Amino acid sequence: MKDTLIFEESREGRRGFTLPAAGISGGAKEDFLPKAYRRSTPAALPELSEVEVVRHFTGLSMKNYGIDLGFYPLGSCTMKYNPKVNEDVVLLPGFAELHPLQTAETAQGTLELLHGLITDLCGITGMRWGTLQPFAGAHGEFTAMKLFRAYFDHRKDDHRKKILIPDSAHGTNPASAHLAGFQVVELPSDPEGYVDLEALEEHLDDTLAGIMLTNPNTLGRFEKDIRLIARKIHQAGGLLYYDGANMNAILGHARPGDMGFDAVHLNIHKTFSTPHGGGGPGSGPVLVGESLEPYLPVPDIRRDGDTFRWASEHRPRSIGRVSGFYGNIAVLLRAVCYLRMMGSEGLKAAGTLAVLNANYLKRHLTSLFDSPDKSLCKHEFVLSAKTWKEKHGITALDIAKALLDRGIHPPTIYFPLTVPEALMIEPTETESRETLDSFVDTLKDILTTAKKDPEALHRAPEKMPVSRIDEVRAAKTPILRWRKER
Amino acid sequence: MKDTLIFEESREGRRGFTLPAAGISGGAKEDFLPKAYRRSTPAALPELSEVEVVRHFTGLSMKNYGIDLGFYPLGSCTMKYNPKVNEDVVLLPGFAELHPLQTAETAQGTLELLHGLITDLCGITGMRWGTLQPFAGAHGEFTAMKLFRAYFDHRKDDHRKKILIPDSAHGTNPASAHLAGFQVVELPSDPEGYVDLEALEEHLDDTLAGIMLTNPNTLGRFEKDIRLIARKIHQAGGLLYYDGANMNAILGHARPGDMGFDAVHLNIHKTFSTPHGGGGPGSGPVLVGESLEPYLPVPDIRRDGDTFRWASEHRPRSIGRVSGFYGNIAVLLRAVCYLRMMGSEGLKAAGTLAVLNANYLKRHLTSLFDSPDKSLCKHEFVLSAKTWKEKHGITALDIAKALLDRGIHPPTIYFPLTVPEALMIEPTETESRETLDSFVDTLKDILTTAKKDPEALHRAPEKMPVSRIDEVRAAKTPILRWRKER
Amino acid sequence: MHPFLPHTDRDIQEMLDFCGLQKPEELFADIPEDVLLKKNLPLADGLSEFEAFRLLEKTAAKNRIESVCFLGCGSYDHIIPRTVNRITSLPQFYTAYTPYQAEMSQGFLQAMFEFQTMICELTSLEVSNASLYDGHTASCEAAVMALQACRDRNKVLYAETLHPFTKQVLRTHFYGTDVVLKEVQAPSGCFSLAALEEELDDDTACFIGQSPNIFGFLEDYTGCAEALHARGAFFIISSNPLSLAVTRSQGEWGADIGIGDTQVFGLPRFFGGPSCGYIAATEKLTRKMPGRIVGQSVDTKGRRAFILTLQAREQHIKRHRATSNICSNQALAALASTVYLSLLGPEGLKETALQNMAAARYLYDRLTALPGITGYAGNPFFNEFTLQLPKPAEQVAAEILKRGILAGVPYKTLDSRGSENLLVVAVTEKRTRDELEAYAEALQEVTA
Amino acid sequence: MHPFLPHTDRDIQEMLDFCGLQKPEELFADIPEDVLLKKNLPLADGLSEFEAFRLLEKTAAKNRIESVCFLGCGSYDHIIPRTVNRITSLPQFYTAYTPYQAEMSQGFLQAMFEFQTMICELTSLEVSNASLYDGHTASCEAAVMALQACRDRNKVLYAETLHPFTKQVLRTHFYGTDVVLKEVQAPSGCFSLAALEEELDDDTACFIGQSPNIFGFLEDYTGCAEALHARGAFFIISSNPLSLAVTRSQGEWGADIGIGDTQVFGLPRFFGGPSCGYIAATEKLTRKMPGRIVGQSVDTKGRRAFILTLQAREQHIKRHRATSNICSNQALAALASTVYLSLLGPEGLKETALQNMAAARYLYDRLTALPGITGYAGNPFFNEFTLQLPKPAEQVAAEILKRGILAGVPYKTLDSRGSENLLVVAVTEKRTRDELEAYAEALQEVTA
Ligand SMILES: Cc1ncc(COP(=O)(O)O)c(C=O)c1O
Ligand SMILES: Cc1ncc(COP(=O)(O)O)c(C=O)c1O
Repeated sequence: MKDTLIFEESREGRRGFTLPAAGISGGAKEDFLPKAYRRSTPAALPELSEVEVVRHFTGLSMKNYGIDLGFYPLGSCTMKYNPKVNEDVVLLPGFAELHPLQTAETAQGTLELLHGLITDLCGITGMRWGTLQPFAGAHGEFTAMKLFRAYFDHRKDDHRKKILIPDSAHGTNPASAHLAGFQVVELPSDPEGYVDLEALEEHLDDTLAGIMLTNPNTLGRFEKDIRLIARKIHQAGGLLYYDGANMNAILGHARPGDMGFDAVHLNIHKTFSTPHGGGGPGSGPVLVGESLEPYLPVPDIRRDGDTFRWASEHRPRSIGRVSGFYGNIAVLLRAVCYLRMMGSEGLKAAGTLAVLNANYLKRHLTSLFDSPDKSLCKHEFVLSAKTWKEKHGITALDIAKALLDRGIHPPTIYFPLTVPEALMIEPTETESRETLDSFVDTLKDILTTAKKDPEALHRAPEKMPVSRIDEVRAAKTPILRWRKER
Repeated sequence: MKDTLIFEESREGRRGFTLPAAGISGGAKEDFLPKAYRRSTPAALPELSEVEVVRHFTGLSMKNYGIDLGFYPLGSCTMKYNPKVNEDVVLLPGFAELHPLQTAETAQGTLELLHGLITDLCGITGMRWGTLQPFAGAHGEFTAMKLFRAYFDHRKDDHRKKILIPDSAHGTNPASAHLAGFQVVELPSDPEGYVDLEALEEHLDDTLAGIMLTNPNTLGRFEKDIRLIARKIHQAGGLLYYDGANMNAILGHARPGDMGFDAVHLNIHKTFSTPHGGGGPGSGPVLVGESLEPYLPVPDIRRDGDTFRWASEHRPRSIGRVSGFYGNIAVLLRAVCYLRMMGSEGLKAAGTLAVLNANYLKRHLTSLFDSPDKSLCKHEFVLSAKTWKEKHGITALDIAKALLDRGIHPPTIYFPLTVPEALMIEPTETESRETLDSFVDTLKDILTTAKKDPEALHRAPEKMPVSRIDEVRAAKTPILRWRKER
Repeated sequence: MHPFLPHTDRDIQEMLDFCGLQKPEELFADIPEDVLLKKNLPLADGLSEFEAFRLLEKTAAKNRIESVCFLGCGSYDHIIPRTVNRITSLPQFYTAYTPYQAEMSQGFLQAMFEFQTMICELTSLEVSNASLYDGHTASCEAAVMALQACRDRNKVLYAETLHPFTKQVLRTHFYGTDVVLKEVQAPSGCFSLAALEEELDDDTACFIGQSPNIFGFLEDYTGCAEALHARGAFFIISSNPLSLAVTRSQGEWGADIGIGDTQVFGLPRFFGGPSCGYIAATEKLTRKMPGRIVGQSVDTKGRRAFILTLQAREQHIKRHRATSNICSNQALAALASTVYLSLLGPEGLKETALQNMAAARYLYDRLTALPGITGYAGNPFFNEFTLQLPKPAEQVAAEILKRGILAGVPYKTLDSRGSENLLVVAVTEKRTRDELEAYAEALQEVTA
Repeated sequence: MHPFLPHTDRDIQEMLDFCGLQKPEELFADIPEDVLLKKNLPLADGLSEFEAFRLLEKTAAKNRIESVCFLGCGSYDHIIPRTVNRITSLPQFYTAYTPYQAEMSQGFLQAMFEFQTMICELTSLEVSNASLYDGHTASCEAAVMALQACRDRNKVLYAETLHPFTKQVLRTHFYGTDVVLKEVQAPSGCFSLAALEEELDDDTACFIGQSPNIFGFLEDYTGCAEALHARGAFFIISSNPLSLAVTRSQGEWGADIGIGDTQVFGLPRFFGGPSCGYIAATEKLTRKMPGRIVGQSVDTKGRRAFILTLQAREQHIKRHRATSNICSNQALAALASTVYLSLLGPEGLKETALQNMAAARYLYDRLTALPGITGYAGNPFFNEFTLQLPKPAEQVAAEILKRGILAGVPYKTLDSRGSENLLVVAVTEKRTRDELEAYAEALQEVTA
């Protein structure tokens, strides 16, 4: 396989695509443009024929891994199977060619589906209404924080700026809260990731805006005291935000709304099976309870009998728009199709089997890493390679790289930060028992090698297109674009 | 990557696809079927979930090579780029969902295109009319032979059973002629593959049915005496058939009709860019001159003003139907799109550049294999590794296998049978000069290794999922299906 | 520059220079003057991708596609899992050539080995190949196999209830050879052993039957294999392979060769093609098989590996003595069917077959209860049946089409000698109850 | 069994056994009784793939898609090469997660490095990231960058001619913070340096302009960079990147940050998303960049390799002190744009841009020649312009829609305070001359 950049394959004068001859004869000139408005240096884009472009990117695809190639137990990411039909759905011209500024009368199909999706997501989370605008999970978090702000402002409680976030939380939580204008206070958690109730107590004052939690928590445990926590926060005048990245665990079994949360974001690209696309696009709808509904972003979608329309006038206290148009619609439509196929029973079964798979794996694996732990987890669990590091010099990173050579995408590593040498494993419900068994065997094999020939693991990966990459160099002398001179 | 067969991945009770609930309540029973008509042993198909099926076949795709991955200079096969738009065209519901037994009135779009395609192919080959029914090149050959038969029968010349075929011809030529009821006589050819005119002379008697030729010939040379040959055959009462597999060389530059051929088959999956699909589907239309037109297969497509219809009544002497319906329509539609995009100029340019690429490569390569040969070739040329075999024990097969490891599909080897250790190279026009240059470098590198370390080449391939495969064992104790017992 | 032609003007000039040439025309200096084409090809000017697509899109819209389709007779409107096309669209599959270089083609070779296994399973026969052109031409290949297996015979019998197009293809195939084709009468619309025995003699190489037959009815082949084998003739059955999920298979009827078309397994109708012919046979016919066959072997390290095998049968070795002239086959279509069968599995396929059968039965009962409409023959059927209408079927179908329903295939359009009042109706799992009711209503109105 | 759930009943039982459990419910024993959901989720019953697709297909048909579309304002109807979707549909790309494991993700990482390079080239700026959500939110990220780069300032200026939705997103973004947003007036519909200078002070962190602006007109930023830089403020320009093929780029105007949306590069309209935001900046702002950045490095054998870099900016390291909260971005859309740009190349892109410009100019001249219709502002434009109509634009557009033409965006639908007679019209290379003429005719009739 060639290792060249597309720019290095360029030859002056090649074309990979041609346009219809211009209908406006003699029109295609720069003359319209006064000199001052003209570009002076042309953009050095590559020049290739169609087949060369196809080969370049098909070749790149061969150097990439996706769920369709195998197991992807990336904790916190819910890498479940992406149903193929969803990809066809969004390419229907009725969806793909709809312009965002068409009138609502000409977009009834999509509006109906989006309205139905909000309804379904409310049903799944136990909330009242929501917005589909946020483009990703972090954007949903940020949106929810703005809702908190508006809520307090409207109550003239604008001194409430403190947001509590467990130390095990995903980095986007503190970043979103901070960027939304809040002060972040880190809450300690116990070894199983549960909220430290005593520490919580200390913060229940009138500067408290609220708390950002995920449940099951980052270690995959269900926060049993959640109702108590909710009561305490509410009594102190604060609000509760639910990070929905872990929602897959409790689909059909429990709902953030019933736990006492005021706002929820969902990761459509995790829980609802839409492909992650190598980093996005995702979608991060926010659902809220009664208290926050007046502040939801506009435009909202309203149903009047059989017709659907954009509406803003009923939301005078709205925080406004969070997305240029209405979010990642094509991602949301995939989720609509997924929900129609799963239905109420299927979705609950997905939750059950996601948890079954996690517990099955956990039973197999905890004894390899630590003292056997027979307690229940939910959709994921976290192992620590601390002992392996101490005894054999084998880190979580080494284990991850060894997995690459064995054709499996590694778990999330070094997250949460509260667990040393963390390996965070989330199998999801779409994996078969055989896949889990073979993962166990593979890990055992790696750990055997760790004892016998630790060097072999330090050398991994050896079967990938490249071996370990110098991260430090990348960050110290950043090369972030190609240049001809090089 | 897993190496299991899909049957070995099966687990009882899994399903990869579900149906809508049956609309006919209580209906889905076997009761309708009297016992005597029922199947007794179930077919042991595999049982997998959707993601498992997707992973199985995506995994298999990773063990396969296609044009989209790189150079494919497979002589006689015209492995040119397959434009992506063609794949979308055929999936348009108007094409994909059309039933072959719909009335002509409801199939006007497709009939119009097919009629236009015959017209265009006649223009390209210089023939009068044709049929699109044949499913592949060999099927086209067979069809043409049946036309010959009908022609002679109608002239009561039914003792004419002798078909002349050069010894360098593709194996399908003699096979098709023989299966169509003719007696095959092999014609010797000279070292450049030209017809031996003296030998030809011997066969010009009243048992002669005709000759099957390709021009440029199998060695990539243009048969300069073609008009003379045609005159001789015709004078002897015979007919000429043109194997269109080599048509790419002369697109826009010369036409079989003008050379004197009576029938032509085209390989749509070669000359007209349709994908080869790992062995098919292809398409092998047959175009004919005046003499053979009355015998063309039915149904024919006729145009009446602006409407198109199936017609058979005007062909009382037709040989009948050669395909169940009307051939590989979706393959033909891809060719229609290709021709619309290339147009008259583009097609001619394709011919020119195919020949330019071949001559450029030939210049580079002949000196490596034999005494430098500066004569013109057309779209392809044949090298012989005879000297390499004698001197270094390196065969054409060794060179081919060494190319695999270097990421290039090898040329056709051991064809034509008239050239020892043949390597038949056809670059096609869609390859860039850089690709050709790098192919030359790769071959040079292999030949250097041949001298220094011939064993290394015997060991090749080493980077493929498997090394050389035991062909003899496969044929001696054939295992042609999976069985549970194994 | 054209997007499919990577040559820049400079490339062309430099490459010509290297070849010792000045102008591109010189590349064709070896073509005699009197053959060299001096005018332009009579083709329209080239279009951009966008224009070409638009044009074809508009032309496609001139076809009238109806979502309620009861047409069958060899091409059916089944549900196609979306995954099938996703797999066949993988570039490593669809842009590959025939897997001559086995080490670089293990993916396709293995898939074809799996296809062969599935075909063997469905037909209850031992050997299959990696596809033929279609179900019709498969009958020719099967007959040739039989003829080659008993060299001294030249008679091929076939059932009157064979698809008329298959008969036509057979006639063309053997036209001009010494093979004699003979039709075995089926006056009741179904196979009759007595009629077969009347034609059967020591010149007979084989008998080709079809079940479900062209009228949709399942044939009763009791005693047929015995009768043929006793005379040293081969028994060939062509079957819609979906029916094999529930009905007695070719192997179970004692056939030597099973053929048919896998269009029903995940292939769009495509106005008739590409579909994919299948063929399977008993082990002793292995070396008479036409077309590509994939075999299992080992590589130099003893690992399981797949390769095209038994090539000694094929034309590039055997030349005119090859068992068949077939070279390119329908590999990608066979891959689609392999994916389809993998997704459905045994239970899914059986359920599909049963749904087809139940829906066809339901519609048959509904329609034959209408005044003046009767079923054409008495045998059980799978998902297709034939009605005797009180009016010409073409006329009835045209009327029903006005209601957006493709009512079925008027038998006369297949066979000009057939009765004009026969309509062949196919019902798949895709048809909803509402559609069946709408059909019944329409037929009632039209024939009233 | 459900096709997405591979567990057989036996699997479930054996796995439960292994976990020391009897029933699946026990897996949720840790959920307190008062939280455990006792009823079914209020969702419809599950459908098969076929039914779900049909349902969505029918619903899609309730949208009214017109092939003649003059709508713009941030989403455009351009020609999309068919190859783009073929590449983004490759499973190794679309089913991958963020490339955390670089050795297993070199394909996507390299493609993003190429994307970054292309964005730098187009904007004439030095550093780009691997995408943002969209062009609107990109303005927030850019403003945050500027604010972070001059810690003591809290004022963000933006042009009145910014897309009203961008303004709304900015307002929401900074709501509840101490950042002050201030609009720089553009009474003539175009940027005015004088107006900027009026607002510019030492609290100003940046000014955000847009060119082509919301009315389609190109802004004249002569002197703007100098004015801002003299006050220590950053200059941010949002641009339709297609316009950059011919018009003066952000870098060429002296901007510090260039933003926009690559929807015009190979992305369907999709009712607004996914599209793909881009951001590029001068080198000194590198470590203030939001989102993922791919860098070039070497592996242990010295081979060139790509990896996510400068992660110290990101939330998973910096937590609440990160430069941005962005985690998932629009990678696959960025890949589509990279493929698009690779296919078109510099010449193709320029030709596209010129065709857009010429067609827009032609239509503008045609329409403004009609009685009662005038252009809204005087600056040159790219492929979009605004008309002052004699009637409310919504009414005119509704009338023209009856003729199958989406006439443009009534400005008032973007900004309720806007004049109701303004219509923003976009013309792309996809519009044929006939379509332009038909539009002119329709507008004449409707406004007559
Ligand atoms: C727990 C948690 N919260 C939030 C996020 C952020 O989601 P996104 O990447 O969609 O912005 C993630 C993503 O990894 C996550 O795992
Ligand atoms: C010269 C020649 N003739 C005929 C054929 C047969 O064509 P097909 O494989 O389409 O039957 C081929 C195919 O390789 C060929 O190269």
